[in-house]
Amino acid sequence: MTPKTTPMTMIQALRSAMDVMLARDPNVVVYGQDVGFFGGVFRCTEGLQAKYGKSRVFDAPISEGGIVGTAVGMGAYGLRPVVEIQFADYFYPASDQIVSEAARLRYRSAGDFTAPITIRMPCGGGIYGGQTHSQSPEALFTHVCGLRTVMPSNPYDAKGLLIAAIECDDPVIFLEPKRLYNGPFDGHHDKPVVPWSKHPLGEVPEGHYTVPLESASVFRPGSELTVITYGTMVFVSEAAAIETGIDAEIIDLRSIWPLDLDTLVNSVKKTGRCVVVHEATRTSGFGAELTALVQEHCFYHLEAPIERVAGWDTPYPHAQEWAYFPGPARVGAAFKRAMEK
Amino acid sequence: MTPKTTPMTMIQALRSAMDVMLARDPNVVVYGQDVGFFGGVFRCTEGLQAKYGKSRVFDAPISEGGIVGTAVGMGAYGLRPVVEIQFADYFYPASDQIVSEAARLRYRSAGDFTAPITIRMPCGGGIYGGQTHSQSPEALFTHVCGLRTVMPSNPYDAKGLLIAAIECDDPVIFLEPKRLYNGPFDGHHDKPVVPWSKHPLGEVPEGHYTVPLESASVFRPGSELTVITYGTMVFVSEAAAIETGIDAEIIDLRSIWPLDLDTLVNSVKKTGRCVVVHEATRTSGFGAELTALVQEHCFYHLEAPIERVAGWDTPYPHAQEWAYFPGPARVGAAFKRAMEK
Amino acid sequence: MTQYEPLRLYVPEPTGRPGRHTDFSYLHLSPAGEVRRPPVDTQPADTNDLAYELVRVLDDTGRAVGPWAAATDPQLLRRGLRAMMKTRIFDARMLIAQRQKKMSFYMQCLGEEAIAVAHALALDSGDMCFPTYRQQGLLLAREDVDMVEMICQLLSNERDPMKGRQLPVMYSYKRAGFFSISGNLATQFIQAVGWAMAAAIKGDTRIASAWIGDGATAEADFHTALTFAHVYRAPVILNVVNNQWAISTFQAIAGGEGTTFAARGVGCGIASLRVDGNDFLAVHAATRWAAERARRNLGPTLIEWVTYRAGPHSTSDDPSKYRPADDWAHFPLGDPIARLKTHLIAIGAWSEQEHEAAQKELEAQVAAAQKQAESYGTLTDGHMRSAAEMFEDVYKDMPEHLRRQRQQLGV
Amino acid sequence: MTQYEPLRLYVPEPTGRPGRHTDFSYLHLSPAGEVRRPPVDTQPADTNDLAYELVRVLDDTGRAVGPWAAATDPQLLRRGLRAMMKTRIFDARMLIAQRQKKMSFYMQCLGEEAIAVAHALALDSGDMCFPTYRQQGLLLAREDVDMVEMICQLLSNERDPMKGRQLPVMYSYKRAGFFSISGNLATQFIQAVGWAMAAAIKGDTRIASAWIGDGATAEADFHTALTFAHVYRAPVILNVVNNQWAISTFQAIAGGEGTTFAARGVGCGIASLRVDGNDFLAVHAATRWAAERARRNLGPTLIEWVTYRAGPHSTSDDPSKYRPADDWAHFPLGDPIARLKTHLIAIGAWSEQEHEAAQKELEAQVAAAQKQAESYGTLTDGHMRSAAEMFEDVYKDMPEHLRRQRQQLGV
Ligand SMILES: Cc1ncc(C[n+]2csc(CCOP(=O)(O)OP(=O)(O)O)c2C)c(N)n1
Ligand SMILES: Cc1ncc(C[n+]2csc(CCOP(=O)(O)OP(=O)(O)O)c2C)c(N)n1
Ligand SMILES: [Mg+2]
Ligand SMILES: [Mg+2]
Repeated sequence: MTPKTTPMTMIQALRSAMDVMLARDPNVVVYGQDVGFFGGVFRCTEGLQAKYGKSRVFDAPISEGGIVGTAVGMGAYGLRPVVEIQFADYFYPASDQIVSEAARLRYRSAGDFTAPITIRMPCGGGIYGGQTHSQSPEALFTHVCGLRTVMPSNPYDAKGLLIAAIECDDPVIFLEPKRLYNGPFDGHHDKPVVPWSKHPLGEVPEGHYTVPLESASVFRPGSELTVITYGTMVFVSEAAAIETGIDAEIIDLRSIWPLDLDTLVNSVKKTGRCVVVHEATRTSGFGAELTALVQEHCFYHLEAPIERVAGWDTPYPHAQEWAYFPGPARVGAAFKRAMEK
Repeated sequence: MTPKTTPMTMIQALRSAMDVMLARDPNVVVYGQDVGFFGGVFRCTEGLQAKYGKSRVFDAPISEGGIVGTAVGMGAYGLRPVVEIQFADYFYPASDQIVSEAARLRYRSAGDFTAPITIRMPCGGGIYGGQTHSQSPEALFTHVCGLRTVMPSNPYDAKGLLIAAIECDDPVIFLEPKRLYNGPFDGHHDKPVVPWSKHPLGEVPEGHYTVPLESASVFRPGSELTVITYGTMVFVSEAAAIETGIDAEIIDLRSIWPLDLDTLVNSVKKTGRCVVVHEATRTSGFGAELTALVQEHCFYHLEAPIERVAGWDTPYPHAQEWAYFPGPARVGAAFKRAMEK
Repeated sequence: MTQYEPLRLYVPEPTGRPGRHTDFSYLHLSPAGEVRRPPVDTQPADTNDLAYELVRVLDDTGRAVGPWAAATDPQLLRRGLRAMMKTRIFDARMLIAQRQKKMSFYMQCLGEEAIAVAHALALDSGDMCFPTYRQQGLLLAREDVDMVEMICQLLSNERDPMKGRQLPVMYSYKRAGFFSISGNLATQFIQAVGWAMAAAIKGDTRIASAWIGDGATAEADFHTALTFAHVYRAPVILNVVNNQWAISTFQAIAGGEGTTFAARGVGCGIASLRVDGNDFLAVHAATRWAAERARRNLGPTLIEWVTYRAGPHSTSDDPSKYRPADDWAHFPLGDPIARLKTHLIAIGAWSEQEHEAAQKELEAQVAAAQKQAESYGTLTDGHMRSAAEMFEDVYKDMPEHLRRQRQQLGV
Repeated sequence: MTQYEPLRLYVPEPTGRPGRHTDFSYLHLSPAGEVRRPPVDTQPADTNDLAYELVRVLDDTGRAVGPWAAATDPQLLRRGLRAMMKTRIFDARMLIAQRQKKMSFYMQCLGEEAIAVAHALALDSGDMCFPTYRQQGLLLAREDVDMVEMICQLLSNERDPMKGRQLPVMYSYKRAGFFSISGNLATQFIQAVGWAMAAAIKGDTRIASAWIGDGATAEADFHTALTFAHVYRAPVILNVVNNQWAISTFQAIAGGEGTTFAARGVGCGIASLRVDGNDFLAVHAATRWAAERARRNLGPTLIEWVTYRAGPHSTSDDPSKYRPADDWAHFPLGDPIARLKTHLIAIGAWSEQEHEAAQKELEAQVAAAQKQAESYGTLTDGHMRSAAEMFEDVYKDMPEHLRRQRQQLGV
């Protein structure tokens, strides 16, 4: 019997994941700034406090360090806290607790204590949020061993990955591309927003299911070119493929690190050409690691240099947002360069 | 007339740089944990408080965030603070002030305010310091636009780069490989330590001079293979070159980011082979960016995949330190792999 | 087996919620005029009582009473009243402009105008404020900041002094003693201490003034600021604006229950005051006291300003979801503009007619500024700073890689 | 032109430096027995006086006096004395082993033994401590922690329970209520609050105890811990060990001048005590009081333990460079072991002979444990955990890339 599905936005899918896990596991708690009574500034936790009570779902002081620090302590106790950082741009005060503590606790104590925590954070631009409501800091987390970094691109994956993250015994950084909350945004900011209800990946099972960590999805099969990407850029890459007419195979990493290397290596070996796309700043972005991995594993199959398309190496500007954002035109141009050589 | 030089350890060279700048520029101030009366746990600031007084050189509370935060404020006022983070492993509490503030202040205020600050931090392992006294976090800084990241490998460069950093109007992260403080360590931890007084780069001019930022040095010319590296790994790579007999050209980046791209691109175009070496954890380390840059700029010159040698993707262990450290054997093996194919 | 009950998690709640009135007795108000005014060289630990009381000057009838009532020039008070009115008018118009999509975002300071305005008038020019996004009054109280320029930033148009890079309300006016506002909460609090330390290192006479909201006091930089200010006796005023809310979060979640934000200062060895932030005269007097301490090398002062965030947090917020819709109407410290107006009329330095005339004049002023600013473009009409400028000011000099990227963008 | 003198930067200094005696009057001691003992359900704000006084039980003649002097079982006191002696002997031997290069590093707690030991004996098993590197007394006071295992970690040998991954003194003993020690200061302070919140969420009866040094209170996590503990009334004891020094840095640089670390707690709405940390009875009584508050859902208690770091910071430190060499000899709160010994002898529950015998017995015990541990290897003799283990425990299950790296290393 196939499970019952409902059309959900990404916000509803994330909420549903937390709802399922709060109901299934008494050790799951959810907290963060404004997540309690109000239900979060993006409304991801709306209704959960009323349903599960104030000691399972509650507001936290404006202290990302305190939120993650208490989560580490709760994890050490045996809970599975799911905390929200209001915007990924605000994780920095929690860096020490994330990097020096959550990520290393199992290792340094030889497994005596662990930190099975999930840290949710909306990321990415495209909402005129300026430099402090638009960042995509995933690369920083991938340099920290012990962390898992995940970024879904659609409601189905969002729910399945969030449940997998909550059930995972490692600390998981769960990045949510906020521009995808309400629909599959393809980078054409001047066109009307398409809602998730119009997209097959907006059909989400109601109960418990997981999308396993470390598994990429071939979002769009193709033969001429491999595109490795994640988050919002999945849809932008799709638009670029359609607009350029290039038969690109688009791989949605879903788990950024540790990742599903085989899927991407197999694809590049098949196509011989590769474009890496992300919204984050280019230099030392995760595209650098992807480029390095591909050239290490597929060197003799590559027919052209691997192209990187990314945000410019500047803070995310406010007014020039769309000149900053790596939209379909820039991505498409890279596809063409990768095909020309 | 050539300037008078003196043999100096790296510690003496760094101290000399601060001494020169404290004397030349009344806006230079030096502070950090234990740097005042005591002169720093590595003694880099010894004698400076006695010479320049307590309001130019002073102890700070154990708060990396406060140290960098006050430095940003002092920079906005017009000073040039030079602050010490006792170990690079402890910069995390200052992340928000470094990333969101120092790096972005000029941009977000359109130049109205700037943060001309220098943040010194000893980095790297090899002293049985375990996971919290051994880290090399440079990659994290290179992903943050607005920052400059610098790492000297010898006393001459250390002084010249530190003066350049202090005089620079941008915020500079100044990483000091502590294993090089007293001598050019080549990774053979079981051999006696060679002091800087026995090395030509331990001859340091007494007065003011700079090593320009964004300039790499060809540490060892060669024709068969290009090694791109920095810090301690410069000497480890040299040892590997000698031991393997491979005529490797070793490039010491000195400025990690922004970097001197031409020097490395020219070298790789010449040799056709490239190994990137750093002590930091491999995944999303700066080696990833270097690999990506080289394959982007030298794709058609490359005769073999670019090899990366780096610390393993684990925290820096204590007892297994030398199994973790990418010593001459591991580096040499990569040289051979790069030559074989 | 155990003699103890199970432990329970306590989670604070406001007394009022949509459909349920707030019981404001939690505020612990002191009657106007009753709190002592110690000499400026008082010992920090001796201000403990002041951290729990509430310094107030204006009583319910608009009279200035008690030891904090200074003989303030009515001219200055009239200036203050006009600046508060201007601020409120400015906010109201910009809100409308945001709804008309001329700008992406706006944040008003409705109900909190006295704090920034009276503070600005009590500082010297040359002093440096490190504000949050809710101290536009610091700028609007000054004669030397052009409203047209401010609105150009709000509209992100081609004359935006921040070159389009910042959110609308994140001003920077070094020449007007107004530090660049950060989107990351609290960071400015410790930077202000650094600026003040720099002034002390250089033997300057200018002081710093740091700003933070009740909610943001939970951030690390609040603590580091108190620590560094105390240790080095930095010449800085540490302002905590307790407007009872941090977006949807009541101030008890930031730690306001059973204690005060001012009490944090005393614990850290900093002289501290808790002051009625809707009382223009109290704000002015307390700021003067703190500034005097700073200038006399007596060290920092922390001031908790008790007020109420009358409007939504920002144009993205809807407070009716989490608090009584008419909460402000019941807030016991009232409206700062109405209170100063009553006082000025009571002392014969103002009249209803003058008030009405000022209101009209200021409305016209703001409208004219807006009109002029809009002639340089708005967010949506494409008249914005060029994309090429996006690559500038990342570094002092543009490095090679940014030149290449600019070229790639083709601008 | 200006009426003000130039500003000056104030930088605190200790009164004593090498060659110059310390004036310890800065400590503000209360006479033994003089500080009141409020009921456990006292309001946090009402503990303000206690945050500036010093709770002491043992007077100069070794008598237990005042309201904090509980009728403590002499058996427990003898146990405490022996545990303190064992701790001191353990430290002394390990110091020598470090000088012999059998281990890379060591940190002793000389002079501070009473705090961890009496605390451990006042807690229940199941309670969880979040210690710093200077609370080895918490482990050594217990019967259920094997010294041999501890020394194996110190020696980084093949039986090191931390598998060689941690610095010698960074123990982890979940089963003994001892959280994994971090090299990054202060992080454990907020984690303890999280653990306590978890206990409250689950309706547990176990409480948490958080530890931090005077120096590390300047870190953010001290502040976040106080904030979260206060807001959620977490069942946690917040211990600040003020041993006057943070490596070379005097406690005034951490903010101890003109105030106390206990006073921070009161400001944050937390019941706070300042206690003689070298007085075993005072430590035991204060811990009991705080634990009782936590267990009765009355919320957190902050305790500043006043003591002195008698030894170097670590084996990498030389305190004669920054403080008088004989400073400890003049420290007015004396030596915790000598003081408890005097008391026990005074009440007839101990004698010089018993003391000498205990000393010998404990020395033999520690020596035997060391010998056994050394038989499993030392840092330098190569008997260490395998390099393959280096790749384990990064994640619960080893991901592909770590398998590849382990393979590359050829282990
Ligand atoms: C580090 C950080 N965390 C979270 C936010 C999101 N945020 C913006 S304003 C705000 C509430 C601040 O409340 P308060 O400090 O009381 O100031 P007020 O808005 O009441 O003036 C929050 C949570 C942020 N900007 N920065
Ligand atoms: C985040 C961080 N910053 C700096 C250090 C270096 N460090 C280790 S111990 C120490 C002094 C701590 O002093 P205190 O907190 O008073 O504890 P004590 O050593 O006196 O017990 C310092 C600065 C560190 N370990 N972590
Ligand atoms: Mg507020
Ligand atoms: Mg100490």
